[in-house]
Amino acid sequence: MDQFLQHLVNAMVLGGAYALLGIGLTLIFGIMNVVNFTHGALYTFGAYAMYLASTALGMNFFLALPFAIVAGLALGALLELTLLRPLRGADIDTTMLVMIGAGIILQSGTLWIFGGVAKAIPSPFPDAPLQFAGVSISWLRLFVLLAAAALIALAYAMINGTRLGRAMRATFQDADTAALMGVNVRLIYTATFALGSSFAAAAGALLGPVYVVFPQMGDLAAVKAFAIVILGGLGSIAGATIGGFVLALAEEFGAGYVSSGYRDAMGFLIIIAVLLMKPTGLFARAERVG
Amino acid sequence: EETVKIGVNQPLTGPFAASGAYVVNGAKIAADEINAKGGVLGKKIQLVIEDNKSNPTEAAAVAEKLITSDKTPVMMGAWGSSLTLAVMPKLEEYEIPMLVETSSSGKITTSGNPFVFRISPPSALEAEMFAPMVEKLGIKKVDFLVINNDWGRGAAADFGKMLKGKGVEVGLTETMDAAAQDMSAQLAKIKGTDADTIMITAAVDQLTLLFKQMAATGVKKRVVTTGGSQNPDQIVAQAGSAAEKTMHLTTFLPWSPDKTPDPKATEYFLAEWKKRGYPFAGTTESFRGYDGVRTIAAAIEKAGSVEPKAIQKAFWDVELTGLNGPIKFVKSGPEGKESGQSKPGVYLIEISDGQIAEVKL
Amino acid sequence: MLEIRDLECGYGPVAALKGISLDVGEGELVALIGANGAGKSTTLRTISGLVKPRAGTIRFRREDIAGADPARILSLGIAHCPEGRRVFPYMSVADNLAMGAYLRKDPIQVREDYDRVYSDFPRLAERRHQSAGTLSGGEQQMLAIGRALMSRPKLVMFDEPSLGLAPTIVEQTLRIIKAIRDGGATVLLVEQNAFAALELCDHAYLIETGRVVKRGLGPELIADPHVREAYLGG
Amino acid sequence: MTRYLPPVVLVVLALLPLGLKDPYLLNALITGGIFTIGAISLNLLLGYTGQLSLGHIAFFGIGAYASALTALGFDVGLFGDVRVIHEGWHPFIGFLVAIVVSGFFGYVVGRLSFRVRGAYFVIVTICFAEVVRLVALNWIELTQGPLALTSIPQMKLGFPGLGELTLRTKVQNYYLMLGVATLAYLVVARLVHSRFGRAMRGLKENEQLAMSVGVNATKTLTVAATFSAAIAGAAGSLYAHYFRIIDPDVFLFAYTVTMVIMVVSGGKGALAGPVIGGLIFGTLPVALRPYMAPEAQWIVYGAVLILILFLMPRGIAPYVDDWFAARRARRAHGAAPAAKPQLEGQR
Amino acid sequence: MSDQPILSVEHVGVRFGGLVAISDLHFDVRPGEILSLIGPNGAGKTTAFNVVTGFLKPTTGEVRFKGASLAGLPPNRINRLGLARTFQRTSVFPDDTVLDNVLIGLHREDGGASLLDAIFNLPKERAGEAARRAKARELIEWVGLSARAEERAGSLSYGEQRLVGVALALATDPSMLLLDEPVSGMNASETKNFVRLIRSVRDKGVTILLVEHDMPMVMEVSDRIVVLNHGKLIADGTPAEIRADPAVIEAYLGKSAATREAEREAAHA
Ligand SMILES: Nc1ncnc2c1ncn2[C@@H]1O[C@H](COP(=O)(O)OP(=O)(O)OP(=O)(O)O)[C@@H](O)[C@H]1O
Ligand SMILES: Nc1ncnc2c1ncn2[C@@H]1O[C@H](COP(=O)(O)OP(=O)(O)OP(=O)(O)O)[C@@H](O)[C@H]1O
Ligand SMILES: [Mg+2]
Ligand SMILES: [Mg+2]
Repeated sequence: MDQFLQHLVNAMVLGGAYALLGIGLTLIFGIMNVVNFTHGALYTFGAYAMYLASTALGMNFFLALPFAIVAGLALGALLELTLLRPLRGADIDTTMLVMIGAGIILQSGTLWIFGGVAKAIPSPFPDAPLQFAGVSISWLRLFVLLAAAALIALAYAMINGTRLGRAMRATFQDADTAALMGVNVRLIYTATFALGSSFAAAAGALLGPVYVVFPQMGDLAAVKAFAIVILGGLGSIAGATIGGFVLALAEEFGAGYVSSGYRDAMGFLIIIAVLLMKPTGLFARAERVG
Repeated sequence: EETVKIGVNQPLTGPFAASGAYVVNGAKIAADEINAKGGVLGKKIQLVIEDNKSNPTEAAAVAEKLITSDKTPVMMGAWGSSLTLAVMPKLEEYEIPMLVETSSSGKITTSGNPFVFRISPPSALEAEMFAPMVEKLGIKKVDFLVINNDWGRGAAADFGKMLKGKGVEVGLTETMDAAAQDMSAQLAKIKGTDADTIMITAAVDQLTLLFKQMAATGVKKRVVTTGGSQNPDQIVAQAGSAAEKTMHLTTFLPWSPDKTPDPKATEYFLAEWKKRGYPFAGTTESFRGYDGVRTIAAAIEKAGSVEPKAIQKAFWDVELTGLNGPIKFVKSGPEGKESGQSKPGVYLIEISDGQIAEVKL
Repeated sequence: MLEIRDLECGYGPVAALKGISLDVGEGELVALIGANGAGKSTTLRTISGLVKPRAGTIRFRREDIAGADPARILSLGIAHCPEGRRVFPYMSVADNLAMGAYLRKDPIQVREDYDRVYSDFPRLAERRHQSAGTLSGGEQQMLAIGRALMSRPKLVMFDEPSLGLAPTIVEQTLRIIKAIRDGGATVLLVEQNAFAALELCDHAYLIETGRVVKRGLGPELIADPHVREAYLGG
Repeated sequence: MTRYLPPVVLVVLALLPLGLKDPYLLNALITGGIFTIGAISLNLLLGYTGQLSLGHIAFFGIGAYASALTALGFDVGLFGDVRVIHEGWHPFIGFLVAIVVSGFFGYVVGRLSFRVRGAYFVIVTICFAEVVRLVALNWIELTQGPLALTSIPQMKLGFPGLGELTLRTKVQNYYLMLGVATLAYLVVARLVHSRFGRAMRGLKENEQLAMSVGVNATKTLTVAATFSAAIAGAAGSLYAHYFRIIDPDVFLFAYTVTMVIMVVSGGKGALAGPVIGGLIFGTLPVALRPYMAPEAQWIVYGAVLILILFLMPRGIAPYVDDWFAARRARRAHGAAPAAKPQLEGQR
Repeated sequence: MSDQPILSVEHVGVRFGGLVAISDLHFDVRPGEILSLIGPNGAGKTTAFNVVTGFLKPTTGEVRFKGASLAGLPPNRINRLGLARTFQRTSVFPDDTVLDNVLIGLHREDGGASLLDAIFNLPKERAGEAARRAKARELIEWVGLSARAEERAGSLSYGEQRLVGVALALATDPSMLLLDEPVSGMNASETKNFVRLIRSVRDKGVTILLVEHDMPMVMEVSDRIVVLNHGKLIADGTPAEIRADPAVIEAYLGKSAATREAEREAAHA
């Protein structure tokens, strides 16, 4: 029973982080329709920004976090302006490949600058975990869960409740018509990509201190982010959130009660199963024929 | 000016980039040291360093390039077992010997490739060296947590066999993906067993994460890590108090140079390492590159020529004291096609109050 | 109000407009008629900035707007209800209407306009939370018309508004268009239902293969034998 | 003109080993060629049905394992006391088995996953590849897991008794690769130019409309997936017998990315696309190696990729086509200035 | 004309969540007739088409074609039975030329060639291909798009794309054709041509079910009309009966339209 609860708590913490990762991607992949292969690199970037801010720049942990998020926003905007804007209207596979190229460059650049050795980000929380009912959870992870929850709520409110969010959705459903409504379509493109990037960076900045920071840390994160977005249904913030938790639960309990060698396979099998039963993810958009 | 070329096939990009770079840096120190003393056979050593991108296909391609384009008569490589195994058919094809500095898969020296000479211990050897310590530590029951590749799986199998032979109970064998960052599920499972010791095989980054996550999930058991890629200093720096009282089987003791088999060489190496501005933490990885090149140089010297055939033969006669003990190859694998395996020293160290010290039993 | 001279544009190597000139006076209702592929939609798209002109001028209240950004053109007061009911499929009816009022900063009047659209098209009121993409063809068309009106334009361009609408709703739509003109706004109308358009308009242009071939008052064109033959079905 | 290009390229490639004695370059060409075959197979799915398989390496890897295990033999326990024991067979049979087994998996994946399209299909394929990799990693009795399958025999051609040829040299392996690549190219070419290819294009552009005119979506996509997987399996078999060692790393995601890069940069949906992309991105790493640090090589690799797509967003092959078309048009105009004016309207 | 209906819609109901799009819809189409299905926007006409052609599963009821139930058949199978449709929303294969569009429609005309014939490009396949091309040209000529055959379908104007849609549906050689607002976006003259086209299709023995809001056209071309309102059948009869039906005038035609309609009819006569 203790063990079961411990698995559950672990899954909740992990799920929060996964959700955050998924939300950033659902903006870019789900709403903008860009298969963003830099998502992992942006996650890594957020972690390194956090590392730099809290070591080289000597910032306080709670100051370094927004710094890293803003840095992710800036890098996202830069990527959109230089790489995606000139290719607007190009095929989805073309932009995907450009993002693959950018991802390769970012990762190799990180390796070149920082070397391959993993870095640790100091955390201000006590090492000793919080214990209750035979279950332990570290303070840092608790903080990550809360911060992730706050960011998720923010994203949800922004996309579903504001004029900007509405303009975003409109633009990626029909850019020409959105322009006819007076939307500054170029700005929306840049803003959406930057926002999605900042969420990836936020995930990296939050998880950097939990884990360690190294150039390839984004690879697995990116694959999982894609899986989460798909599981929840494209473009849905709520879907990405739930998808994140579902994946975390599947992995945690798969590893705990089936076999740790197949830990990742559990997550993937769940995804295959869900998609076979509900081919448009958990939160499908309404469609019609004719 | 004519040089003696040594091919170095290491992962400089991709997931293993950090380790590969350390090995290369160690190799460079050795080459410079030898060259400063006049080189081998009166010629300077030239390292031809190539990146295998942590990818087996590339590792084979790199070997091909080193052998055919650069005409290196002998090589060192290729860090991971997958990478080394991928290179091995090339060695047979072109009849070029290779010194294996890091890989631990048993297959490397048992598959009948007479061009392979290994200075790193396969896990069976490591287990054998650890055997006498088992009782002294009072180990009764062990769970394994290993990386899911040949290295981790091999370690779990070989150590498990040794422990069972000594009457120690073996509990769970949990695995984790090489890229995994979150091992909380495995730890929650291990936390619930009655084993007194966890034996872990993983590289330093994952160990750091594991120790932090063990502290967070409240796992409090004896920890012994194996595999020689632990890099205890990095662990101390990054895992902090979470790494307290963890024990590590290592093949090199840079923390107490005076206790190494060749203190003078160790000190020289450490000083040079520091002079070049590399982090101290890298020494437990890089010393293998250093020893590897010194071993190759010794073989060339013995061979008296830079003919691959002669060098291959000469490897069998090499005898030198490496930073972690005597390097001397014994035969391993099917008769007539034996590979060479050297038996390095294995030490148990413990992290205590942020300090690293050898465990005296 | 709107003055277009020698407008040329195209898609890639294809020339769609080969020199269009037309005038729309303040408060007028002007119709464009022509065969499939003549370039009517392209003319509207060029005015609203979706297609960049290759040559020629477009003046709106003396200001040159040729090649300007769609958002800027809208902010000057030109709304465009595009052909083929381009609604935002994954947004609700209400959100689609809200997009029509995107640039407006007068929430109280916007609310009034919502109510007006809903009373013009009661079907939309029933379906305000339905995803626009699942509406029937005609319902989508109503939504597109309503959305164009949400910006309170000075000049509104309709591209085949009666497309796919039931006869009663067509009439309703034509009434609305007339009411807009009567309310002081200007209308530029593209209609395949040429008879209705010509009856309704102040004057009309006939476009064939990218050129204006005729201009005249509605009844004049209805009487024109060529027009009767080619567009009114003889 | 473009009609004569493929045979010309083939002749050049066939003559290449005569002038090229450097085994390292030959090795690079063989490996690049093997992955190009994979890319040709991927193009069938991505370029013609519009379905991106980001798990394509699974079929390649399955082919490699199937072929290697057929040639090496194995002994595995299934459930209970049931054991399957297989003695090693002729490697060429392995090659055929690889095609069949991979094709079968392609069929199954196609049947199951074409319920989902677009992005959802992408993820299902990624997941499939991951699951297969984990099986290869953990089913140690069959695959030896991470310990790798070693000593895979070299490919042999011919019939027992009638004289056999073991492909030992690079040149021999090169011609084998070239032969299989040519076959793969031809099969794909015929398939996409037939009415099946039309059905595929229809599905890619407008699925509902295609179904309404009688296109059987599941069947068409499954046929495409089966052929695509079978060709990828053939490539995997070549890989196994050329490298003579495989481990679960053959399922590296990076290899799929390499194939996607070859297809899209060369021009998806163009037959020559993956070949052009394969030639560029198969040889680029080799060309860069001598000149710069490893990290810089990757950066240049990424930059070249971006540059190609900035200049030619549809990939290289369509631009080459356009160029020839434009030249033909210009010539036609030059010869007969009054020739069809509506030609101008063509893109 | 035999009495056996070619298509019968039997008590079909469709719901989307809480919304009833069609309830208990019931009508027959006789072979060789032109039947129009009319009704206000959102009455459920397109939904009915979707049910008949297999794109939607009805919540209740079933559809029979030539006596056989269509329940559970996917759209492509239904098409093969000889039932073709066009879409209300413009629908073409935008990146292919007009000719290739029609060729896609003809993809089932195999001329006896199999997948293997195709892969090895055997004579059967080549003969089949030549036949397909000839037929495609014929169809394009028929709908009047010959001049644009080599153009990308996506670059055609709205009205032209609708004609491509018709050619595509005809390419599958149907015995019954369902047209969803085929003349929307065409002017009166173009509509007239189209009526001629429909008639010639019918004269080849193809039964036609038409949805259209262009009343003059519907009245002119239909043999019979059924009227749908709020998902229910409210009238069924000849054009003259429907035009005079007060329920239909109330729900659909509108009073003024009806009178204008009558006037114009008188003027034409
Ligand atoms: N996106 C496009 N790409 C290429 N050519 C186009 C495009 N859109 C329109 N055209 C071409 O421009 C010409 C004019 O088209 P336009 O849509 O303006 O016609 P229209 O008069 O509105 O016709 P309709 O009554 O059928 O809507 C046509 O020849 C059409 O083929
Ligand atoms: N997928 C769906 N989800 C929800 N509601 C739907 C869906 N499809 C259709 N509807 C609703 O069902 C009703 C019938 O739609 P349908 O498209 O059949 O109308 P129609 O008679 O073709 O109208 P029109 O003449 O405007 O094309 C409409 O009110 C529509 O909003
Ligand atoms: Mg138009
Ligand atoms: Mg409809």
